[in-house]
Amino acid sequence: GCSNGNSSSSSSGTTAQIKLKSSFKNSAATDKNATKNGTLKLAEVADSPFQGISDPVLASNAADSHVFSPGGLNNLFNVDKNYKIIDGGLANQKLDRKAKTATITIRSNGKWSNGDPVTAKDVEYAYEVLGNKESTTSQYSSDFENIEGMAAYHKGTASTISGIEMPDGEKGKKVVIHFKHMSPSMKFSGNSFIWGAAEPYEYIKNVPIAKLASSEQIRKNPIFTGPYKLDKIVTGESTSWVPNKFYYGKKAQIGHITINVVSSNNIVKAIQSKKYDSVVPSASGEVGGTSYKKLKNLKGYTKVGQPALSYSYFAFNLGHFDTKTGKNVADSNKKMANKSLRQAMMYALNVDDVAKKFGNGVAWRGNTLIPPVFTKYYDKSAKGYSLNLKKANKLLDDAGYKKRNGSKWRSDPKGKKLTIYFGGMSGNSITEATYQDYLQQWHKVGLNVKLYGGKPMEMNSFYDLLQKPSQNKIDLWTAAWSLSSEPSQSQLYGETAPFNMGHFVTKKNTELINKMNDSSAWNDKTRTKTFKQWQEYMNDQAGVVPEEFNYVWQPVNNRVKGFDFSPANNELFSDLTLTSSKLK
Amino acid sequence: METTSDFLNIKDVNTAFKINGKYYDAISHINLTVHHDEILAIVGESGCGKSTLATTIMGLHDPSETKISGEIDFEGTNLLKLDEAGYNKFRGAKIGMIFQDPLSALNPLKRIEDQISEVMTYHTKLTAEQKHDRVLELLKEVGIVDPKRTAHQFPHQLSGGMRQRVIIAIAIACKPDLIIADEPTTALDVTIQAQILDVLRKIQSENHAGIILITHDLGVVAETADRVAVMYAGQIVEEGSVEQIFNTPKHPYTRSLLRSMPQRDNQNDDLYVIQGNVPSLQKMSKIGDRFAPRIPWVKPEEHEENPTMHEIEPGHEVRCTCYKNFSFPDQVGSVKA
Amino acid sequence: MEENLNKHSNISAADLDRLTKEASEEATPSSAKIVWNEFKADRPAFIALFIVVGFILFVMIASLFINTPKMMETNIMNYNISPGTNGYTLGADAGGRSIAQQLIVGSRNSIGIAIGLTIISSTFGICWGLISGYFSGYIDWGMQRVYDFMMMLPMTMMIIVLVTIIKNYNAVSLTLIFSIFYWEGTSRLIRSRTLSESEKDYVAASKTSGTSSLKIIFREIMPNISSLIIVDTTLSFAENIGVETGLSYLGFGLPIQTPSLGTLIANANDPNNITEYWWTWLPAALLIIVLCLSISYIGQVVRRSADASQRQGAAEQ
Amino acid sequence: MWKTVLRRIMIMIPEVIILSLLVFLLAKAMPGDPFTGSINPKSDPAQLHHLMKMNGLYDPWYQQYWNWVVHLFHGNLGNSYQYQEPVTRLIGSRAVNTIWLALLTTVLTYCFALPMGMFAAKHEGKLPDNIVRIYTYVTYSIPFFVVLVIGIWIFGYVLGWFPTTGSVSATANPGLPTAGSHLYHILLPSILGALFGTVNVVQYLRSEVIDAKRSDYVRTARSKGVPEKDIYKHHIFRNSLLPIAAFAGYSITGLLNGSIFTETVFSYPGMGLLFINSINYRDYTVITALVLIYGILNLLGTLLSDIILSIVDPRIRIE
Amino acid sequence: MSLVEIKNLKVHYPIRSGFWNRITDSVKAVDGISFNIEAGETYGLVGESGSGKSTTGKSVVGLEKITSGSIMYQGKDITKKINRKELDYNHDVQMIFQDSLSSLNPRKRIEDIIAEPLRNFEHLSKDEEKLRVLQLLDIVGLDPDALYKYPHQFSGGQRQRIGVARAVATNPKLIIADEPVSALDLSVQAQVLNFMKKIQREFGISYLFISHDLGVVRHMCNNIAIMNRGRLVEIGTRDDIYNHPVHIYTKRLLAAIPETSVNNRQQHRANRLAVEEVYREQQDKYYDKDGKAFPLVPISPTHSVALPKEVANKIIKQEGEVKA
Ligand SMILES: Nc1ncnc2c1ncn2[C@@H]1O[C@H](COP(=O)(O)OP(=O)(O)OP(=O)(O)O)[C@@H](O)[C@H]1O
Ligand SMILES: Nc1ncnc2c1ncn2[C@@H]1O[C@H](COP(=O)(O)OP(=O)(O)OP(=O)(O)O)[C@@H](O)[C@H]1O
Ligand SMILES: [Mg+2]
Ligand SMILES: [Mg+2]
Repeated sequence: GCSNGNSSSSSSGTTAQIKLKSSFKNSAATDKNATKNGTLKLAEVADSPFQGISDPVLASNAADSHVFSPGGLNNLFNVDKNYKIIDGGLANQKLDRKAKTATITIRSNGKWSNGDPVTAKDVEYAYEVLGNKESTTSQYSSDFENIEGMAAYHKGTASTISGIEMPDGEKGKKVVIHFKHMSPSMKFSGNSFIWGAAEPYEYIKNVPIAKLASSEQIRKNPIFTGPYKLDKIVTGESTSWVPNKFYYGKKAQIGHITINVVSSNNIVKAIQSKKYDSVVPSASGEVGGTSYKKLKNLKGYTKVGQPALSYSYFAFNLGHFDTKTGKNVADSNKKMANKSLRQAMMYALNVDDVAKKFGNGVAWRGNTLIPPVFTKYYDKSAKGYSLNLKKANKLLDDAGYKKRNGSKWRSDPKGKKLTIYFGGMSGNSITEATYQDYLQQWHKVGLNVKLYGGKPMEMNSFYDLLQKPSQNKIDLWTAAWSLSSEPSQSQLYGETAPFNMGHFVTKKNTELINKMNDSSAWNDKTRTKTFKQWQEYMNDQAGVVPEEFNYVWQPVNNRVKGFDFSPANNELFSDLTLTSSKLK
Repeated sequence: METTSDFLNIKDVNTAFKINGKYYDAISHINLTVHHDEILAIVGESGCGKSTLATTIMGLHDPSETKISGEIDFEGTNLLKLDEAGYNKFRGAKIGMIFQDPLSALNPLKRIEDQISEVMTYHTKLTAEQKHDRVLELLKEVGIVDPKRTAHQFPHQLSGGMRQRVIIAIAIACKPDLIIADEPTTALDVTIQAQILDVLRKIQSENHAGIILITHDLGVVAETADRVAVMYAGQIVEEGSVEQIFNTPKHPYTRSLLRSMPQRDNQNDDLYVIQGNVPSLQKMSKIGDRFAPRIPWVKPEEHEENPTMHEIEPGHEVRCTCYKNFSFPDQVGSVKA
Repeated sequence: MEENLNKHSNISAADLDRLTKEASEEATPSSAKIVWNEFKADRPAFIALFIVVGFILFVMIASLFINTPKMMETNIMNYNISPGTNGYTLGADAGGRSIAQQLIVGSRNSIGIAIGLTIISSTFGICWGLISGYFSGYIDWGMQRVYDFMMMLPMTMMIIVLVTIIKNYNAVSLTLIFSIFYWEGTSRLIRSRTLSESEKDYVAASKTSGTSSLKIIFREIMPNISSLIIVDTTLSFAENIGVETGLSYLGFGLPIQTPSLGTLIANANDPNNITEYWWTWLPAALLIIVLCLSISYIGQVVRRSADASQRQGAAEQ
Repeated sequence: MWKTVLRRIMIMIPEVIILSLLVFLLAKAMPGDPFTGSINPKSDPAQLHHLMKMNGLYDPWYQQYWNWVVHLFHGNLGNSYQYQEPVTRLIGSRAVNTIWLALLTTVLTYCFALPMGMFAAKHEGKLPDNIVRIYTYVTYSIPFFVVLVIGIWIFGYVLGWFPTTGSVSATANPGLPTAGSHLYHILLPSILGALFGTVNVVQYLRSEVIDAKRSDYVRTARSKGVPEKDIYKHHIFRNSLLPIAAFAGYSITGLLNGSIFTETVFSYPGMGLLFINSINYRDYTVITALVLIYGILNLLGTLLSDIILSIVDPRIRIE
Repeated sequence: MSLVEIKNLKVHYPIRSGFWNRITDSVKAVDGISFNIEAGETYGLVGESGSGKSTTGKSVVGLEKITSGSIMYQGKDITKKINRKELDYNHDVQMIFQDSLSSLNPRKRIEDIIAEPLRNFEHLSKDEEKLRVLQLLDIVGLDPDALYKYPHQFSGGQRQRIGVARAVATNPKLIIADEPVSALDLSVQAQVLNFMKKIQREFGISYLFISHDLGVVRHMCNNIAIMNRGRLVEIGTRDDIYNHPVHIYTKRLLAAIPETSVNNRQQHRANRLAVEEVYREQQDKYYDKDGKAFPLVPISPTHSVALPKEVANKIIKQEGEVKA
């Protein structure tokens, strides 16, 4: 999944004020008849019609992966609660550090929903689609060139990927991938080296890869490997599903599942008027914190939730991107280069209050850059930045940011006027209210912070500006990331990461980030330690500071039984049954 | 059928319009009779109530905006007592009407044939075919050269004269006894005017209808009418045969009108000008001679207090007594204009 | 020439003052006065006029006493506070900002935009229509092609595209963008009336009197379509208030920091606000309705009085 | 007549070209690019650049425009960046929805407006007329989207009578049920749109009828002895309805404008909603195509009106 | 030298059609007419509706774009705009319109209406101008209190007199009167006609008097031109036209005038029908193949008729015989 960052999350205290379970173990008995003949109605919250690209390689939008989720998204691997790949899924994976290979073995009864077996070629073909020069995917990244021969294939100089081997032939069940070097992140789902899904080669082989995204096979009649198969699709609006009898795992029980797109403006009303059993279960969160307040007391629904993969953050503009070397460079003469200034600004904020007010308990102040969903790596003890005006003032005073010549505002240590431009994307009224609140807080410590352009920016313009190799218009901003289930930080804050839009680079940071994936990281304990160290370092440096964490939560109608959307549940859709034919 | 029986008797008719909540008489105390086989011309200046009289006979006034009193006796029926449906039995069937503006009087979106046959639909039991034949017949009767083609055309495709002929065709479609023609030729050229008047006269003699011809053109009256009623400010001031009116006009107004016409014999003289203006409805005096203000040199005592019609010879009636010693100032030479 | 006249006229220079005075005593009231009388006679219209003028004045004056940046500061503790509490007469919005104050400033902004838009688009549209209607030939042909083109433009879409292009647009640039598109209707109306007006003989008379084209257009023809202009302007004023609102609703109008009736109504974007926090949008919606109703009512009265004077003219002819 | 139509169409061509160039340039001038929105930690900016290059987005504008025009002549409006689908197909599927919505709205508009306008005019100045006039005042004054929002809230959510999203139910069986479901989905937005769209028609019809009532040909009809109700039927209504027919074409502009709001509120996947989405995603090809299509539809609307009018009115019938 | 000499004047209105909207045809509103207006005389232009009378009149004042031909005034062709400017032509030539209401700007007070030409041509002080307007009102017989009234507050005759006042304000040499009385009632018509004659006597103005009412024309004009389908069919003095009409069209027109002499109306009618009959029969003789009237041929010093040469010669001979 991905988020365009537009949904700046909203938020609460140092930790969540509520505790939600990730499952709803309904005590009512399953109504066999209702389950067999009934329809589970799910909503997909999206403000635009979904695009309808069922192929996970080509999809670029969360809505697509959501509306096709009952089909299982052709996922190869089962995971545990830390998103670590475990055996038991459609395929198992074995890493060989010495030989620098990953071996993927497909289970013998793995079948597509049209009855075709899942073959080695299906696994291999995913890489072909991904790396093809003509491919329209946006999922390809240079990380994949870690696979032998991928670079050549991507350039178009080779017609196959030499590093991917099918020892039992295309129809076999085994795939061996040869890497240039191995990374500990390969153990986790969502890493950027091993693609976690298969492509139905036989079914789509006649479609040129460039045309795949618009082909009938992908749009109209896609096939899947999951518990349900697609029954009908109304482009952009809805999908409906029936049990897939070829599914290798636990058999699906509900006769129909429908997924309808509902706009974010309407979702609360739609749930309140009991049009839907729930929203599509997902890790990125369908209903936000504001809705929680409105839905928490809704009769007939139970709330389930788990910490989100996403978080919002503040980032400072600290350097530029050198397009020649492809590296981020820190500039010591940037306005925000002073660490005390940055810390002071963070101490001046009342994120706790804001989160409490608007987060309704499902959002709270983030205390570190790794969100709590990564139970293993998350540094619970990190303090983060809570409101402390005194400290903020002191920091500023000590660093030489003083009010001079009777001015209302502090000037910089050299005595020059200091105006800081803050950037944020437009969103709902709460987003904007929050920005105003932040500005007020900064004004309280005497910092002349202004909203860049006088108002929140439209998303496109915002990223357009931030992605320039060098910009001096916005000094700090707030936005949000949705993380992959593999929490390596190199793509966000690494020295060469183009998404490191604040250009925060230090030796220590580079070192720590590299360490997250070097050979030492094969040892889970070491890796955990590295993560903790990095979090501590980042918090101290305040180059990028977390704003809020939040729960992914959703209301589930009480007629639904067996709902559990924790990552460790690999049979989410198969488990579901209904206890009555009507919504409760 | 040489009856001269009067089939239309208008007795003491008043029509008042509501203007700003008050009623004002547009025509007052009109008495008129129309006979078969005659053309009765009504002349008078613009605004004197000619059209009002016509539409009163046709019952075309909005009852909520007008007040009508008196009696219009048409072949034994008092038209003013009829309801809408009753009136419709007469309109189109027994009374036909011809309007002034031939373009706007025809429905622009209907073919000529439909507009003519419509009137037959309501008053005859003719079949569609018969109606079609009758339409062609009528068009021929009013002098249209190519009836077939014309029947199929729309009003805008016809010239003014042709349109007026079509309207006449509509008016005579059901052979009415009475045809009211309200300024049928004002919008037309002289040559066409002459033709239209010929058609009217022909129809009158063929159908033995009575025609009320409303006009302000004295020449038309002189050429066409059998009898003439001269109206001034809502009243009839003089009535008589054409000869009586043109040869021995009595009422000062009639005489003034005739004198103000450019004629062969006054080519180089100034024309006579009637002083003052026709009073507007609201300013019309209720009592006394309405024409008196325009002949100020006539002494008040020569006027009647409540002018009535005086029959001075058979069929020739004049309102008020002021006609008796009337002479124009320049002829007297004493009164300054 | 002068002797010529003097010879034939009994009036000499000495009589001038007396006669002028006599004439002015008999003078007919001007059309402005007729309209005013019409208003005085029509009570609801008078009330509507009173509401509109009074409201605009109130808003203009009251907003002077409101510190807008201060007003727009968030006070998150008063998030969506309901009317009547904490001294918020009309409650507060999600930012804890007083709705009442925003209404005042917002009305000023919205009315300002509407007035600006009306002035710019009407002035331009009227001139364009007059010129295009008066002149025939290539000028008119060219100007009509522009109409055709404008007619083709999908307005809302074009405005949205333009709004997204201009990075830091504000009330002024927004007004200008709107103006690009909203002159056309007025202009067409004016043109067709000008066309028929130009055919009247008084225009020919002016031409033969040696009056220049521009003078004929603006001094002769324009006063004759003034009632149309007034009516159209009032109606488009009412309409223009709605223009900005709709775009704000779609998210392409004024930024929230610049309160307007549009941004306030945009609160209704969220269905929850519709029911739960109705005070965030309903007063603005009602205000627009009342305002637009009043203005269009005034437009009707003006139209009627214009008609009446025509009727009066017709009756006396 | 067809000659005239053809000529009108020929005149349209330069207008469409100017519009296309204008829109193309404006779209390009918008900040951001089609891939700005898809940044997330997993996507590789290098790949995004690769995609940009592949799609020719780094070419100079005239090159891009030229390519676009060349493709256009092959009936190819390009690919949507967001939907990765040919624009023609994408818009085609949305256009169907918008057209149905517009069609029903138009039908309902006339269903509401005709009786209203005629009734009001027939009873000019009386109670029914005043009611209709108040109705038109009010609908004229309330912004359209407010009506939509209140409508969907009351009838969609509180009363639950109508669906609130989408164009068809996901579970409807093929055939009649699907068609029914489509109809059901556009009913509420159409009714709301129609309530709104009536204003112009009602006002126009009312004044037409009043004019017709006072016209000379109606007086002629009266003098023919045509009963009052037939006068209304054959003369007044007929004559005032004909010009109304031409409104259908002109109303296209209004419908298209309205579709942007209606589809947004009802999450109805038509062209209007597609436009708003495409704006947010900088989907140039779609934006350009939509503006162009709307422009051409506007043109065709006026053309249609003129044709209807010329067919219906013998006075301006083009020979 | 005549005051105005019109030579072979043509005014064609283009009809555009076809694919490229090109001029495919034209309405020949005025199709080659020539006549001269002498100073101080009233020249009558008569013809049925649509025959091109107004177009001719408008061309003479310069309101119409001329297709070809010339209109000479003081030795210059005033169909050219520069010459009009140079001569201050509109100062010397004015127009009175048929519809008095529409020719007076309803939004202007009488003072401004009458003063309009003064403001354009003579630069008077405010008082002078007012005095002049008052004098003009006096001349046309209106009270000074008309000064601040609007056109609709006057009767048709009064309005027409205001139109005249405006026309004479600049003391013009020629006034084009396009059906100045057709819209008026008899009594009012008389008033205006008298008045126009009076002005002419006093100021020595020439009129081009356009009308379709032959009675009025006879009353007003010394010289008359009969127009038919854009061409002249007969010109001559009043006597020539009314007493010795030659062209069939003229005869027909004259015969159609209703007579007020009731006593011989039968006779008049019979006469008219006879003329009508002749007209129907002989029509072709008087028009060429295209239905156009022939060029004018003088049959006496004052009298010209549109006839083929031979016919004209025959008539001239006959006349000569009669005289002899
Ligand atoms: N519907 C009406 N409401 C009020 N006044 C009316 C109405 N119809 C006519 N009048 C007035 O009644 C008077 C007589 O009008 P009418 O039309 O009968 O005159 P007319 O003799 O036919 O004049 P014209 O020769 O101009 O046709 C006029 O003063 C006119 O203004
Ligand atoms: N602007 C124009 N465009 C096209 N044709 C015109 C135009 N003006 C006049 N005509 C045509 O020119 C011819 C002469 O018109 P004109 O107005 O001169 O006639 P007229 O003799 O004054 O008629 P009337 O007695 O009706 O006033 C008519 O056939 C008319 O249709
Ligand atoms: Mg009349
Ligand atoms: Mg004319």
